[in-house]
Amino acid sequence: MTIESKVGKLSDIKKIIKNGDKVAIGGSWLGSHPMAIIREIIRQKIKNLTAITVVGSIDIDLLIGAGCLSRLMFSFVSMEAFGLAPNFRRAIEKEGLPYDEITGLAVIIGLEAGGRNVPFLPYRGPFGSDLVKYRPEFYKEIKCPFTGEKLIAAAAIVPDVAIIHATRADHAGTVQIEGTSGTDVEMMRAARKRIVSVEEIVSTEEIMKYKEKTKIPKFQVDMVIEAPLGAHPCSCAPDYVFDPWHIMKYMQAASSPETFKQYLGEYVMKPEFEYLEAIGGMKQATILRRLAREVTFL
Amino acid sequence: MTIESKVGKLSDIKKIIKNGDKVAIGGSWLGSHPMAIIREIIRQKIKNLTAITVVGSIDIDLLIGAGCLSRLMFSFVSMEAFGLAPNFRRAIEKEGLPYDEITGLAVIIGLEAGGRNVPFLPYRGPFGSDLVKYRPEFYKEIKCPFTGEKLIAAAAIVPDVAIIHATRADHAGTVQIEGTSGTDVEMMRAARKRIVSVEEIVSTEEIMKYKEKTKIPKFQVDMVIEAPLGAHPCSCAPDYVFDPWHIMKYMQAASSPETFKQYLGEYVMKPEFEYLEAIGGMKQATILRRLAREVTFL
Amino acid sequence: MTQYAKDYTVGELMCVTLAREIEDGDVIVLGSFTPLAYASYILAKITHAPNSTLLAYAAVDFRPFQLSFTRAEAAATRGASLMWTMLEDLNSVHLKGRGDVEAISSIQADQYGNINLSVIGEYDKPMLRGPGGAGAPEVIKMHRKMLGYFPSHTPRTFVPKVDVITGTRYVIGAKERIKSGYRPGPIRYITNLAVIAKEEKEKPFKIESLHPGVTAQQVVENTGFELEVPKKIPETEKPTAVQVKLLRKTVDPYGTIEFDFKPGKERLLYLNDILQKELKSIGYA
Amino acid sequence: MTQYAKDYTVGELMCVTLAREIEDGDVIVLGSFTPLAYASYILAKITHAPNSTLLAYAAVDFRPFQLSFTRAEAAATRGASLMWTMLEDLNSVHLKGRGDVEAISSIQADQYGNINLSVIGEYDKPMLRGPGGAGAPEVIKMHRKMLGYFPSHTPRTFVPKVDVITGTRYVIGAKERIKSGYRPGPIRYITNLAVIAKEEKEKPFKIESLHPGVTAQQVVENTGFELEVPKKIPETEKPTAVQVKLLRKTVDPYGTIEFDFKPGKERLLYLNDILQKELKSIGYA
Repeated sequence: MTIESKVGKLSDIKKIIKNGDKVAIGGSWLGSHPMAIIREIIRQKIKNLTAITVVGSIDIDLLIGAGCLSRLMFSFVSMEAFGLAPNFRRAIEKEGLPYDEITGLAVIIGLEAGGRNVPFLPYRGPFGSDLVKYRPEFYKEIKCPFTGEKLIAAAAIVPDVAIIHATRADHAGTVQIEGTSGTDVEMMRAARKRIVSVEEIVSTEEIMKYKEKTKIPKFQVDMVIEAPLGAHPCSCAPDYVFDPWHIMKYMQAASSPETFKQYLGEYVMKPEFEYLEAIGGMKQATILRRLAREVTFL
Repeated sequence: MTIESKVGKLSDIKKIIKNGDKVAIGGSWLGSHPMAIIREIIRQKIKNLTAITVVGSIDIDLLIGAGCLSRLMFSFVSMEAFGLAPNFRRAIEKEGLPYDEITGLAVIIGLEAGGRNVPFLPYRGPFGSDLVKYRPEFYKEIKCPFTGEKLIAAAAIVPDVAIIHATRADHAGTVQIEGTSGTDVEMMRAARKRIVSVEEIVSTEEIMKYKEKTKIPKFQVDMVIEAPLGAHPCSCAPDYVFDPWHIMKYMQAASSPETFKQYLGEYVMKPEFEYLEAIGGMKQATILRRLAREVTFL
Repeated sequence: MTQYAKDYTVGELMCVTLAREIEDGDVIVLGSFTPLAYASYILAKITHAPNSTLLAYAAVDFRPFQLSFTRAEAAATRGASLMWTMLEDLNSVHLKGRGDVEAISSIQADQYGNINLSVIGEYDKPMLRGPGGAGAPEVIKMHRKMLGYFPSHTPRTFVPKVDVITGTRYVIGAKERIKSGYRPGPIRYITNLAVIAKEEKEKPFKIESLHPGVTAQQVVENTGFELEVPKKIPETEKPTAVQVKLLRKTVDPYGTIEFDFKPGKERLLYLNDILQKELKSIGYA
Repeated sequence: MTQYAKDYTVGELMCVTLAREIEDGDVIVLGSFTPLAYASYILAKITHAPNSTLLAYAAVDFRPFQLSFTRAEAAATRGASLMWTMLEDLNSVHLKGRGDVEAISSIQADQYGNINLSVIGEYDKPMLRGPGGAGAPEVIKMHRKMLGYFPSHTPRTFVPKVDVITGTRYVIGAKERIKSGYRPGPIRYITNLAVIAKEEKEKPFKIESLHPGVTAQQVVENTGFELEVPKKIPETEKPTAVQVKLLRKTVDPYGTIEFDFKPGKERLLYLNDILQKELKSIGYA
């Protein structure tokens, strides 16, 4: 008997992600989004996806701009200090992209419920928020059967696929996350299928050496893909920071559909290693890693 | 402004644990029970406690034998391969100790609910178990407001105090657990006050060096006590194994109330460092640590 | 051709039979420290199920280790790929029914798939207070297979109706299980006499195999409830020579799996003997 | 006697005013990367609140660090005492209302304690689609204090009624908060003009202090809802010389807190300038 390997290539993602799937996308703010997989989805022209994010940024904006989404579930999408997300705004303000804006804790607790195989979980939810009124299929008032207290039930969220980017994994799919984990772990528990891109694939011995860094057991992973700098232009803490120079370029490009199309051609519609060259190659990678190391404590 | 220290002595526990309190006791099976604190509770003659355990053993048996409990909540109490817990059996079979036998997941989820400040959480509970019938104050059937599905609501558990034993902590109360954590983390979240005994108190720098081992933030800890071998005769993995020789002696002693009284005098009713000498001092400690290191992988 | 062992104990037979229940890739929950079950899983992991995941204490997906009486927890912890709390365990495995197997034992088991780990006698005035069920009341319903092992197959253990239902399989037939969101799988008990199993709510436990030298009549007499007794009952597959050698030399050199089969007083002596060997292994005896 | 700074920017004044809201021992939630708020918390932590706990990204209780535009996440991660997922964060802090403060900003805020981060215009046909509220709709109710900071105090921001209630304080008065299981605390907004606060559901926001040189009239004119205007309004306490020096030399040498105050085009230039300094700090410019 042999040990099964779950290592795949970026081009293999279409074995798992299908047109029309509900895809939960890991990472948060400008951190640890699975950007190499996002770019591959665009290259493969996988369409009609419903994206699920808690705190999204360029991951969502790219997918929207490339026309991969037919629906979006989010609690927050923003380019942070760089401004609002241009394609996201345009698609909603001008093109009527259907979406479910769900409060942040309801998304997290909804994913938790999905992972626990219960149709809902109660909490002291966002009473008074209009979002509760607008999306009754995600919120219901419920009475505690012990105390009679009024709570909000958040509906379970069960993605077809979860995609995340992490620090490292072994061939069997045991995943370590050193930095910002967002809701990655909860997405992996809730989803039916899971793909993880990692900075590096290592031996199981290496995993065991720092087992406290392991966040996801192998039986919650279907495919592992090595993708160094795979979160770029987002950060993968504490290894590298987000790339502000590229994000400024992106903001410029995404300001109109025409320039965005050029951006896709120039950066996305080419093999991933060519992307890494296009954004500055080894030198840029070195700068982003160096910045992440040179921090000053007070 | 100065950094607050939460370091206390064993004798300080009575500042936090009061007669009549509901006390959640950490550890599981024969592992990581806060035995030094348990012995101190007996020394201090703190009484009428309600103990809450998921998977208890000698911690519960000692407290019952010493007359500290007026009620017990548990899902499992056993001396594992050494047999059933003698004082536990005697107290229930002969002396009518009141107790709530709650299924394991209901205790864990009840503590989770306590920590989340909700009066209940739903799950696919122990349908068909008589325990649900016997203790309706802990279980209610509930219908999912989205799907109509029938689930079981587990009632929140909010201990007055949680006591656990852990690997190390800093002065501020940041706690690392290297081995079996049982429901320690969940108890600490749910309880109103918390005491942690640790194998060693270290600097905050030491904590940060292996931050992935940290399981409890300082704001969830009210007192930290250094108690080396503080889980004895239980294990504190991976540092030392349980002490089978002492447990055999205990089983013998606990077989009758008279011999158990002798045991208390001989081992418990003396300062903790004298207890450590009585059980074999440095030599026994060395053996138990050595056994924990000498494991053979296949 | 498979070469079966000529010499094996009933403990070894049960251990190997349990190991054969493990399929490659299974998520295996170890629960309380029960040497026989631990030995089974480790044997499976180093032979036909290398992709299985072992869970014990806080340790996840740990390397298989040599069994000893004192060191299972330390070995699982040191060899783990991941550590989690009980809540993370629930969130990752149990609540979703992702566990495949966890062999339980109980004071009583009955024809309906109920087990009793609570009390013998009346609940409020018991003759014997048992340990309680820990998570079994919830998880035996959720695991793919409900496995039990019973070192002593008697009518006192296998009763028509347990005194207290600590836990129960609840949903039994394959169709019902799928409908309820659980994976289908049998209730299967491995005893010192035979293997009995139940796959439908309406049908009784059936004798699936008889251990070498045991008759159906013996099993029926030692079972307190009705059994389906097929005309032809296969013999339980014997341990192979390789399996027995692995158990004795590699997996369990201290002989911990025999512990459960020793009666009362002998047990303590046997344990002292094991512990003496453990001390010797670290140079302290 | 306290020596106040003679020279400070409105950003520095807001930053220090926010820092003064922090009490020693507080659990501080940092949320999105907003330089001004980050600088406030770090300033508080290295001065009067050393026992506070900082939470940002996955990092818990991290060492205070020198702010830069690119490195907040890396620094928080490297200096953390503990790392957790969003669910662990909820289970440890938010669901129980254990957080003391988290300064939020929003597109609109109204007299009822509602905030809008969703859309301007109609929800289904918006003029402007905002970022959304992330966890704010739930947690601003739970935090001890609901703090907000607004670099631009105008009637477009402070409206009578927000277009969409993304989130709301929900329970406002001290008594009601205690009854609902939350700790009492005000809604307090720090703007470029003043500090305004609301402590009772039935009472309007009140001008608590006016920044040096600002009149009550100015604040009233720039607020789209009714304000309580006390006869005597204190001046907002100025930053001390020490605080300003700490901000400029130690906490924020790149000047990231001014970022929010730069208009449109200037912003990009300012950012380029900061980034150039960051490159220089690692020898790449």
